[in-house]
Amino acid sequence: MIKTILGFPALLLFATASQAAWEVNLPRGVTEVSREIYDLHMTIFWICVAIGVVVFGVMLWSVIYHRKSRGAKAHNFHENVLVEIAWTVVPFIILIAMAVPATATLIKMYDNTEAELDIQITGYQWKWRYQYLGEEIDFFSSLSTPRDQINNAAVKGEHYLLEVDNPLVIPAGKKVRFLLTANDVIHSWWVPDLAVKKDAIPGFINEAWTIVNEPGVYRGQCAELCGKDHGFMPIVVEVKAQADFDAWLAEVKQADQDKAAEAQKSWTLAELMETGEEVYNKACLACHQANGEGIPGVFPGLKNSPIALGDPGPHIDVVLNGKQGTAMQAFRDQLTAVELAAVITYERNAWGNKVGDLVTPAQIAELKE
Amino acid sequence: MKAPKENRESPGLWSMLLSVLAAFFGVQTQRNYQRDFASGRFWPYAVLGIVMALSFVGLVYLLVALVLAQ
Amino acid sequence: MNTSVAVSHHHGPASGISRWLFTTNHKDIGTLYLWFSFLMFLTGGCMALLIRAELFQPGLQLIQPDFFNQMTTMHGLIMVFGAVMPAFVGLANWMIPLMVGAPDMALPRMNNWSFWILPFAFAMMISTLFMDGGAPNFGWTFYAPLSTTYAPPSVTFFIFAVHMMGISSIMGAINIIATILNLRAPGMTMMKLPLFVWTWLITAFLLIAVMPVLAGVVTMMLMDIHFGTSFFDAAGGGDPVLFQHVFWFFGHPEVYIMILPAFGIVSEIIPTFARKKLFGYASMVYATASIAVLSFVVWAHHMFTVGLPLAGELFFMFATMLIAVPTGVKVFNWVATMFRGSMTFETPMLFALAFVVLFTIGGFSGLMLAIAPVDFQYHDTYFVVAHFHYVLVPGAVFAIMAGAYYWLPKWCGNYYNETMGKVHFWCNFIGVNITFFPMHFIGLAGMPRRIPDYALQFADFNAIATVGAFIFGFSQLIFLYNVISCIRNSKPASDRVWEGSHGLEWTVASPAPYHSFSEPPQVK
Amino acid sequence: MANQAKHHRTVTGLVLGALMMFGFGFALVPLYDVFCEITGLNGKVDLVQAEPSTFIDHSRQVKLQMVAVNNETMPWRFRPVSSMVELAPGEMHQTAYLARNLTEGFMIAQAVPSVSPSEAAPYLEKINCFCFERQPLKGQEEKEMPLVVSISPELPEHIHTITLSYTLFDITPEQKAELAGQGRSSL
Repeated sequence: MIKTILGFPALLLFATASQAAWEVNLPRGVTEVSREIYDLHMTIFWICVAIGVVVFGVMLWSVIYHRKSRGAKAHNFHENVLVEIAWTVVPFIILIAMAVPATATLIKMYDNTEAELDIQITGYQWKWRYQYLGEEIDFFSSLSTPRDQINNAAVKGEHYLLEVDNPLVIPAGKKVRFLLTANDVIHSWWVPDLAVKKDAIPGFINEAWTIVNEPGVYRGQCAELCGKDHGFMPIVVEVKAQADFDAWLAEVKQADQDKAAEAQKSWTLAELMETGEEVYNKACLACHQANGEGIPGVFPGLKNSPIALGDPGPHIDVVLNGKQGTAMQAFRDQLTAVELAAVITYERNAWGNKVGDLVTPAQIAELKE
Repeated sequence: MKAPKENRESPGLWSMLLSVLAAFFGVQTQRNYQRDFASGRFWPYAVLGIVMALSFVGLVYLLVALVLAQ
Repeated sequence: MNTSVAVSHHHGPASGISRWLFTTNHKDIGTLYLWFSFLMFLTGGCMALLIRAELFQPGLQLIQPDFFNQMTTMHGLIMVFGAVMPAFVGLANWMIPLMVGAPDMALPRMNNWSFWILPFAFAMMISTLFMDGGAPNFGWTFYAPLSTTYAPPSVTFFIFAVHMMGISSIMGAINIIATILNLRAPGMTMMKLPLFVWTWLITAFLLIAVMPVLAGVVTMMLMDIHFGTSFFDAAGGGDPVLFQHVFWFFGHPEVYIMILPAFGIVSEIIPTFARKKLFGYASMVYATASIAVLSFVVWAHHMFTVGLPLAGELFFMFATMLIAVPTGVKVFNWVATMFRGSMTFETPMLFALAFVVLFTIGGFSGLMLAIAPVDFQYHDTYFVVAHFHYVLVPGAVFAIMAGAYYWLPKWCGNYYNETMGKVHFWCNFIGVNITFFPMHFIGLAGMPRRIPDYALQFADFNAIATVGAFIFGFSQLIFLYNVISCIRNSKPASDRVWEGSHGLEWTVASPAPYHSFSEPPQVK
Repeated sequence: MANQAKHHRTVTGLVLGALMMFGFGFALVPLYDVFCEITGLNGKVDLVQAEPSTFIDHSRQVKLQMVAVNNETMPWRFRPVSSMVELAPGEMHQTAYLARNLTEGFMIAQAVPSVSPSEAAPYLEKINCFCFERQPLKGQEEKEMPLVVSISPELPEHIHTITLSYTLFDITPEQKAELAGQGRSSL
């Protein structure tokens, strides 16, 4: 009995000291707010440890010395108002002392002074969408950990489940304001190193802000249960110095123009089929399966499906606008015109659906415009 | 099956208020406890408890407004 | 539990199944509640083992994410509404009439009905696992719109199951209040009520105040899903955050409903084995009453990151910190009761001491969570999971086990095997800490709640937690074996059972006769 | 005997208490709406027409950002005409949102406004807003939906930027009924 009671506080102390691979504590983070939160956390933690040591110490003492087996006689005191008042007032004062810095930090977290950059973050079922207000930049950021690693068919990478295809890029040293909302259910946008966590609620807009001085890559996850792949919609924030950020902005805008130009280029069936297969494996395989047969009763198959073999109009409409009342999402905003044209062409000519016609990116671009 | 001391007039409003406050604080003497329960009437304490809870809410809200004012 | 019964002059228990189906005897109904709660504890426990087995290693090994969500949801619901609450009602049914000198509960037939609703409610709830679209997968807190627009079709069965559990709890609470207020033996004034009876009286008032609000929120969900209203659907002018406010208005008093009876049990056990009266009895009663009232004004500390205005965050932070005081000081009362006592350490005392130590650790992490700015880092991570498991598993469940070991000799007339009881305790104590203490670390390090797979930096502590979960899970079989062997054939118990026992329940014979206190006892 | 009468009184009191709390659960809904109006909790903006204010405070400029969000069921193109404007509190601002029904079928939409920071919600007055009534659009049809807003001069000093967001929801009747019927599930 004694060893366990004695061992316990020691484990508590040891736990916070070791910073080895066994991540045991909050990150100090890279923003002023996250460091203040870290300090508050350590302060209240040490207060609790101190009270714990006192209370458990007295209890341990009593357990050892006031035993019947040691002949201890039970004393007959069962009320002492002064002692009770003392041990009520002391925690009271400690809490008030703790409330003052906590209030200051909370007020600082709610300060909505001018921000240089506003980014609208929309939570989707199981990916994030970032739109830079004032700039024509709008992209989706979804998990890029390959399926094989998740199903233990391949070795797990260093940033397993915390890596995305298009990270959110923000300038260092500037105040960035996030406008959070959701497309379907409640999500929560959380990056531990920035100490930013805010719920994204469909139909409402929430705001959060951060100023990150040190450039670097900071990873986080969705922190509110949002359905099947709640654990698979990570957040990666890349903080770049102002110059690099401007370069990145220009590069992204240039890439958008190239994509638009590329859509006008004429594509052959073979080229579309090749790109189409890539896009299919990334976006459609999870439900319609690799063999294109879907899961009977749950996800419809595409192999010799009337829509895939019929005239392209309804096929394009389903892929672009999704289907009400089912899990089929609208991919209009999630893929580029080239990717949409390629995947539709692939679906019409794969697994024995030999339709032979091809849908050109230009057709899709005009619809998607 | 009431206690024989039923007819003693119940403790004054002030002492009832004090013991409700003591309850919020979490400390109470056996003597007051006996006196409170001798009166046998339960609902004045319940009403006072709710009134005190609402005033506690008001008090904390005032504190918040004060804090936000500066 | 086929209690061997002393011959009582008029009708003893009926024989066979009809004894248990139509019983209006508070002892039999208490036994039914306790066995049902233990069955639910094992069912919910298996789901927990499935969750922990999946989380043993990074990667998806055993189950798919959607089934994982179903398991976390059902684990929460079954443990809260099926294991912890019925166990407390079972202990109340057994002990309150004995403690206040009443012949039986005030409304025996309603008592039977409030038990027999539960097996059907949980049969319906568990049957959702086999429906197409699967069982509810939106967490035991069932936030909208995940639980309304995006819910599997089985959500309707979930709603009716929650209605039935609510009705059962309300009827149980009405029964307990009527018994305590009206059926006390002469001389057993309110001033002499044992603390277990006091905490249950206050819990019963809490139940009657909040279970209807839970019924209200699930009815609103039902109307949103089937009758086209939009309480929680932004499209029709509703608001998903409204759901969270109404749910947590029920939610926070609910967590006190799950811990106040545990305070009562521990306040009965420690004085017995310390051979010393409870320290500050009056303070304990008043503090419990104030906790109940104040628990209604702090609900939004569960929602610090939802986007409350600054004034709201500050209000709920201050209110939550203030009400932590009356709850915290009760621990000092237990320690003061032990101080300068003359203690022995039988199994109930071991569980009670573990309750005091580990529940206080859960209380400390609760205090840390009350600090709103830091809660932005803690919210919805495994730090919160560690907090509420510390206050629920070594809190409520250890107190229930302590109560079971403490009163088992009185129920079935025999002593349980003491060494086996100690083995069960130590397996539980070690299992609970190995399972839930590492969760503090992975929560602080950034692992969110309710995810079926995690990044590599959380791998090691998750593996340890899973090992602990299996130790804790399988050690319950020791408890089962000990209880059954105690009923069947072990050393007969004396009437007072424990040297330091105090209270009316020890004045009746062991095992307690089928009808006790037919003539009210004289309480000096 | 005496107990039955006492039980009767206790039980009726408690049952009434339980029924009252059930009603209180439902009363929380209007209570919540009133609470949102006062504090602007969650950026909930009142959907009632505000009359234009007379006094214009030229001493400061407030940045009004306009943002558009499509809910999952909404395959429309929905975008503000101008995404950002500098306004003096009290000044009336005329703008619009573009909506185009990209599907083949007839649809009806409902726009739901929300303001951030939520503290500013009570001070954003909508003189005319397309969110006041439902917006029907035939397949491939496009229209400009008018919006006239003004920021009340009592806006607290420390607020410089207000973001007004509209989320577009699909409330086409037969979908609503069919959706409600089988409780849509997304696996």
